[in-house]
Amino acid sequence: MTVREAIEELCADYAEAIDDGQLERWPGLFTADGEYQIITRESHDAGLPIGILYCDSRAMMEDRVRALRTANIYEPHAYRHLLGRPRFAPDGDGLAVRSNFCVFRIAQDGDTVTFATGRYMDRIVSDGGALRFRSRRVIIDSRRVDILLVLPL
Amino acid sequence: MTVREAIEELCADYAEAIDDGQLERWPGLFTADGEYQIITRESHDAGLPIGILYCDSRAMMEDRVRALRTANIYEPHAYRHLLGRPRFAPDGDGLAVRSNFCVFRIAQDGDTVTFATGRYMDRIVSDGGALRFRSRRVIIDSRRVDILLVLPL
Amino acid sequence: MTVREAIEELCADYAEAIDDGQLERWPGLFTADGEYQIITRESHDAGLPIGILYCDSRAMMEDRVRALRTANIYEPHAYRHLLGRPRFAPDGDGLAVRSNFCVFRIAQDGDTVTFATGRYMDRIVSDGGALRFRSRRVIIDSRRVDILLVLPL
Amino acid sequence: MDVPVTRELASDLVWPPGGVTRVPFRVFSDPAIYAEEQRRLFRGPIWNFLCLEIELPNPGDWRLATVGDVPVVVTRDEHGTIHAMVNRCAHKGALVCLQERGNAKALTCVYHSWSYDLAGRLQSVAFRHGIRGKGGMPEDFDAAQHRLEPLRIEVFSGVVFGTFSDATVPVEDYLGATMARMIRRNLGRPHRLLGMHSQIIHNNWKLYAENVRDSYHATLLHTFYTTFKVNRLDMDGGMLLSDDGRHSISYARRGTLQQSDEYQKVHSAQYDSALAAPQLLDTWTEFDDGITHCIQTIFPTLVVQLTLNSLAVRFFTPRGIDRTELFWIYLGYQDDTEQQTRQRLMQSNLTGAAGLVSLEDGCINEFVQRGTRGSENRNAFLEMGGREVASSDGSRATETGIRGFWQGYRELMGV
Amino acid sequence: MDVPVTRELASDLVWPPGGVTRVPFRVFSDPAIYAEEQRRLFRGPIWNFLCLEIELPNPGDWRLATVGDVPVVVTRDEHGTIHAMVNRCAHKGALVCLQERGNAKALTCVYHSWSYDLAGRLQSVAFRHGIRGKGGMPEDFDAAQHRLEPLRIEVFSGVVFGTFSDATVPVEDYLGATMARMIRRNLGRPHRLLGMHSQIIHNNWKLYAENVRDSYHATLLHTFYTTFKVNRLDMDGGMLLSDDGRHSISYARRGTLQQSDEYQKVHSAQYDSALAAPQLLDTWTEFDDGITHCIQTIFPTLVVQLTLNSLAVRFFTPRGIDRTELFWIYLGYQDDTEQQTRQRLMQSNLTGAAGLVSLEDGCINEFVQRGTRGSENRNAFLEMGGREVASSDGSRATETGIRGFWQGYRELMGV
Amino acid sequence: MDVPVTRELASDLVWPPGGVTRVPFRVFSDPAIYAEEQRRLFRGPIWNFLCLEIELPNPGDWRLATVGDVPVVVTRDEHGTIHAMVNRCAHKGALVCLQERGNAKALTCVYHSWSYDLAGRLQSVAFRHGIRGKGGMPEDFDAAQHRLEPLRIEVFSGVVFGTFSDATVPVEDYLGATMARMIRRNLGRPHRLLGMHSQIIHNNWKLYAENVRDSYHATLLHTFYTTFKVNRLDMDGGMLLSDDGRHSISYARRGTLQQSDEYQKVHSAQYDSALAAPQLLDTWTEFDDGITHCIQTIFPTLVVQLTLNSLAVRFFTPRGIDRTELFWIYLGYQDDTEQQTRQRLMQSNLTGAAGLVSLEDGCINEFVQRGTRGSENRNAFLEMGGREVASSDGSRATETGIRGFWQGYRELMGV
Ligand code: FES
Ligand code: FES
Ligand code: FES
Ligand SMILES: [Fe+3]
Ligand SMILES: [Fe+3]
Ligand SMILES: [Fe+3]
Repeated sequence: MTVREAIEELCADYAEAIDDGQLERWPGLFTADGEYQIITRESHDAGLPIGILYCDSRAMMEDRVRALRTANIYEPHAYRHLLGRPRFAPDGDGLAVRSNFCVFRIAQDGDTVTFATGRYMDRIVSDGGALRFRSRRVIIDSRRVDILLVLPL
Repeated sequence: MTVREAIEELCADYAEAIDDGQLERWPGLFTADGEYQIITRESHDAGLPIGILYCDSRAMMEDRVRALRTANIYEPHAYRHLLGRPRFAPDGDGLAVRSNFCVFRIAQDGDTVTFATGRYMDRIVSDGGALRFRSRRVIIDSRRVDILLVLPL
Repeated sequence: MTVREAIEELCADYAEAIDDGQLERWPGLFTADGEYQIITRESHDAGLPIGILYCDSRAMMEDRVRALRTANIYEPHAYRHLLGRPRFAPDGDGLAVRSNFCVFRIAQDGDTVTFATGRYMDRIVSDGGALRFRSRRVIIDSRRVDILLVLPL
Repeated sequence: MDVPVTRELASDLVWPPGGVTRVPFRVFSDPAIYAEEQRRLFRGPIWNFLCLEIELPNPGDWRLATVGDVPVVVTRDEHGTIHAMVNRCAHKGALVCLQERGNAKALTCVYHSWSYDLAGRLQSVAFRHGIRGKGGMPEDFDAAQHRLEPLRIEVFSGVVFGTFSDATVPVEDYLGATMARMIRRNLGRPHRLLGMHSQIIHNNWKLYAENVRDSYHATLLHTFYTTFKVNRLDMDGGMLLSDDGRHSISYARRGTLQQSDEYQKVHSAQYDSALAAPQLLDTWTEFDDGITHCIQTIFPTLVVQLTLNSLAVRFFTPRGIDRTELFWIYLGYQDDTEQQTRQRLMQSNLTGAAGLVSLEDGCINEFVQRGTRGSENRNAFLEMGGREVASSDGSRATETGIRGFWQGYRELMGV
Repeated sequence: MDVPVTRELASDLVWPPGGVTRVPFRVFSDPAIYAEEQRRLFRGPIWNFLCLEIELPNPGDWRLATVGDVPVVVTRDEHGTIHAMVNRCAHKGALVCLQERGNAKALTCVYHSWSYDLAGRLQSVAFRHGIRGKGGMPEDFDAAQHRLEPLRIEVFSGVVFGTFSDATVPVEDYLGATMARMIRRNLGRPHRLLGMHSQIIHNNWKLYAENVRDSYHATLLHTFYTTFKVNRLDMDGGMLLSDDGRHSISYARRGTLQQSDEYQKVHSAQYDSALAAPQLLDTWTEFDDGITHCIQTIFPTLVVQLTLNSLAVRFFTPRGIDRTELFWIYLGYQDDTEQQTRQRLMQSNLTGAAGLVSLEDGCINEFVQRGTRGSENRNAFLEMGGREVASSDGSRATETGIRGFWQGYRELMGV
Repeated sequence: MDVPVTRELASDLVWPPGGVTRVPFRVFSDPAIYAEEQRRLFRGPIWNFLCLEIELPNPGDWRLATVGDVPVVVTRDEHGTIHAMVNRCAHKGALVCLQERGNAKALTCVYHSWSYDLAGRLQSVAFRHGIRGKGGMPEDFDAAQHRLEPLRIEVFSGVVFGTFSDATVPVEDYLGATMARMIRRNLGRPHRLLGMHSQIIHNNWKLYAENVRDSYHATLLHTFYTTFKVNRLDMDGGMLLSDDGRHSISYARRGTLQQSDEYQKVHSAQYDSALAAPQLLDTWTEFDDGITHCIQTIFPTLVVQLTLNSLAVRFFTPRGIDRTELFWIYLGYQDDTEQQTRQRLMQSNLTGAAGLVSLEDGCINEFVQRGTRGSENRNAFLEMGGREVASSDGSRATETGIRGFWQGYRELMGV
């Protein structure tokens, strides 16, 4: 499998885990010290530190999943990801990868909306034989979120 | 051409045939005993047998095309497919393939809606030198259809 | 890099230049005598010469960019492209390439709409070592444009 | 979309001369009339379809439903009794049940944890006595005064009906003998769910209510019927109406086709193609009355059909003045063989959102919605089959079923 | 979106002092006024643009159109005569023609196969006599009483106009001599279709009606004009109005530019860049009157333009109170050379949804729609060029064309 | 969406018996009431949040804002003075400023280049004297009569407030001593912007106004609070109201938890899990009053919060009758250490659109909007904590804050 294929597999697997509701698989796609942030393009461009969601470790992502399974209250819904072609370049011990995305949100009554569009800015490293995200920065194009954000993008 | 490329070609050709309105080409992308079903994710997950549309053979797909050309009445419209990356694994004498999709519907007045999102669950086999669908199961994320469904997804 | 990869890189780079607002990079992706036209599917199918926007050279594209930077007035907005898989065949001294696209438009208040769907019909040639568009014909599925069209699709 | 209840403009609606043979197009687009329907019709003395009993097999099962604009939840309590109530918390009005289906010992509102039993009676109020004596409800708070607004329900042949009105007569009287008999014929035996989906159609709900009572259009619009001789008006068949005209049965006997000349004029009969895959129409006789096609409407928004071997319940509900959601619920009988289930699957291709003989109904009512725009003060003309509201045995070239619907509508709306 | 016809609230609209120099912003956002316009204005004594005659070259050709909210179909019958009628079946109101364009011997409604000739006269009713004597229409059914609601039409210089009112004067009188002359100049010769597309603009239709009559904004908002000297107010030019003020012509002579100081104050004249691809503006002289830029408006929703060599017809129609669809129809003359067609293609870059000197109009009217939100009881101020409604030869620094529009609007709406 | 100003139907709103302990659901869905609010409330004697002073650091800076439906622009002029005015050109009503933020010497409308100084005074009118003496404004045109409609503004602790009414008392009096003190505590020190985003919630704006004053729901709906003991009603805390009841402070002292039995009944306290990444809740004491959780509401649409170390301003504004935009503005103090900024970043996970203890508010108000559909003539029941409008020291098991909101609302709306 070429590097490109390995990257595309990781990105597709990430989307599949979320779209299928296998959220427990999500933190495992990051390194233990993996970072995850969702931020608006406006704040990203302004260099502001606070976005919409921030995890500084896989453990924090696991807390997120546990919270949304047990504590948080919201109407059932699912995502469907469509991903653009990743573009990548070597970066230190890993790869700097960028790709476009669109996430549709499907409500239980079937209502489907374009929930988020934007780009992923990733650092991907080889971690115990597999590629994993050391950091995934989700830069959404819109300044606003419809209703709420509880499932990772 | 690698297996991946052959699969992606087949999936792209399938979308192109429908988006260009060359529906007569559609049944030919299946084996003679090919199966085609459109079903909601809700019914699929519940294991219910009846979805929205079911064809148990290429002949039945040909009847569908003939019906929509000659018998059925609806306002002219077209689709535009965007496809996700297929993921596949060997499965018996063929391949089990899965991919995400989004279908936009464009009405004659230009009104464009996200008509369907979901995933294809396919069985693809080599049939007379070419890859063909032995079965394509279209699992749409929404429980509902806007207006009607007459062109295949 | 295979021909397919080179084509996909060019198409991805084209989208990235526009989505990132680096419009000055856009004309450079065409040959000096490059053609660019945006036209509705309805007019394209009817073989009408006039579409929505036409440039017969890189210079004309540069005028467009200068006009939208200095002369034209509109509310700030951005695009996000999602591209389908290019399909290509040799064509004279170059390649005839076709791909589907969807462009989302994000307004400054965050409002996100499916601005355009359709297909690119390209002639791509090798020009000074790099692949460039000798012509890109943007055939949009809808007969209508929401608000206005100022950024290239 | 919001429908203000404050506009009493419906009162200025004057029905045109001609009674039920005329319908002012305005009734399909005036928000004031829509709001009035919510109060007078859907909350009035009628039975609304809520769900099927088989959707609530176990104690504690609940399911969401809708009556006009009103969100409803249907439950089966620990004793097996079915209840229905407005899905609106007695405290501040939040939806109490959030999922389409569920099972619970009690219904607890997520906002402030007020909890109700499966009959909708308020059981507990969080912090009712405050915390360590501070805060909480006033001394005179009476839990009995606060419950989920109940609907009266009745289960008939496995169909759960609900009403807001005390004046509504029992379901069997509401249906009348003829209608009750046909429902028993089709749904009286133990049935099971084979599939379901819905459609959003872009028209006022009453246009679909007309459409399903319109035996005149069936073989003209749905040309697949005609072409493949699934159902034609020159088969022996007819339209049966309940005494009050509100409900109807359109039926046909496929065995009795005698081609009539009238069809030579009809576009949809101009060609005759054979199916490459005839298995679509493989059928077996389920009932000895020879009826192979039967579509029954129950006022206002329920349809029960057995077309060939395709057994289904349809329910439609307003989603705004020019939007309607149409639900298709496919059924079989519990003693069906695998082969029979497969044939129901094959024939499900005939109906539903992609149905070879039903997909046109997804757009035809929108065509009326759009065709009448800007003509709100013009009227529809409904004299096919005469001007009466009465059963039309032997012929379905009639609009008697539609006239019957408007007769009922006008009685309830007082127009 | 539905516009109920039942709200007579427009009657409470009181025009502010100042007559046509003031416009209450409320007229752009009040649904009651919108509904009133449908009746009094679009169905009133005016000529509505329907389509171009070249769109109906052959007998049997038909094309959809819209008059306010009303769907219309325009046909050419077997004798070559053009007809227009509401695209609303006389039976139950369905759209009769479904495709934008078509060709047929008769118009048949898909719902119940009622069939009309190309003039809209009812020809046949399916199952009129029932089947084998059962069902069908009452004996006294009179087909002559049922037809597609007709519009009166007139073709002028290849433009098909339609009206609902018997009181509308002939098109030539409606236009007046000046307007008629200019239409003949631009469209009188055989022309052909070079392209078309439309734009959805998010504003009330009247804001665009103002915009196209606003010779004041052209060189200030569309700075490309100024920068590249395509058109400036210091060229010899003016605004011509019809006697009733409803129609207008804004014209300029490019050959006559004498730069005036006023422009030094105008942002849009602050820089002056040259085109890297000057072929955009290669022109040839088509008429010997020296007019190189001419935009003509015909009340209420038609525009005919010849800017340099870009010949086009614009038509806009309401799609709800705050949505308008704007159609661009690009034309050439049948005797154009290939080179001339190519120059029209190049100059088409100036106008349309992506037009270098028109794209701003896609958003500017929305800016007014949004800017006036919450200020419905404030007024626009229209005193540029005085307070009169009269031609302004020699200067386009005037709002006389806009005042003329409102003069006509108020006459028709009775406000 | 357009809200006609012509419907005086709000006048038919009769408040139910029970005063502020009852709220007719209709106020959340009646367009006539929405329109009335624009006039009586948002343009009435109240202080509306416009922006933060730190968003306008330099002379010439401007920023868009919104007061109800009215678009507003806030500027800092060359002397450093802040101004606010309606973003509606005095000419024809176009938006004058198009970008969210900008810097300029003057505000120039793009439509016809009318230009205003940073205080909104009209400075120049393009072609006022026409061109070479032709066209232009009438002689008696008086620029002083035309300006951008101003709002009175006041800056308090770095918050820019604006009002349309001359009757509005000074901000400090509007707030009252208690509210003013808490704002000074949290925003009185130099602060800086750390981040911002917004949420579209699908409910009437007043449901969120209730929600943020609802100390009763916090620990029941937001179970993360309870589970991880961030904030519970059995901590020492209370609800402070301003004398007029319109503003409120809900506060708690985390250090003082004594678990009370009441929680054993509450679902949200049924389990107790530990965080795998406890750094989320690492805090330091910022103030010596021991208050670790404080949410302050300023009538009608402002919230200031300091939860643990998460400092933020929330502002919500109507976007139609059943849509509201909620803005989250995250702040720190200018003298924060890097470590402190990082902890604010970590704790920002608690609030906002994805907040572990706030995301439920994104949907709960929509649940009320939908739950009350078709029940517009029913009422909410607000007797938790009694029937009075008064501070509730020591307990937050009360709806006194919500009653206070409705008291203010009724005064302003005259219902
Ligand atoms: S709204 Fe249900 S408990 Fe408060
Ligand atoms: S509606 Fe046209 S034929 Fe019945
Ligand atoms: S609307 Fe602002 S200058 Fe004319
Ligand atoms: Fe039908
Ligand atoms: Fe213009
Ligand atoms: Fe909350």
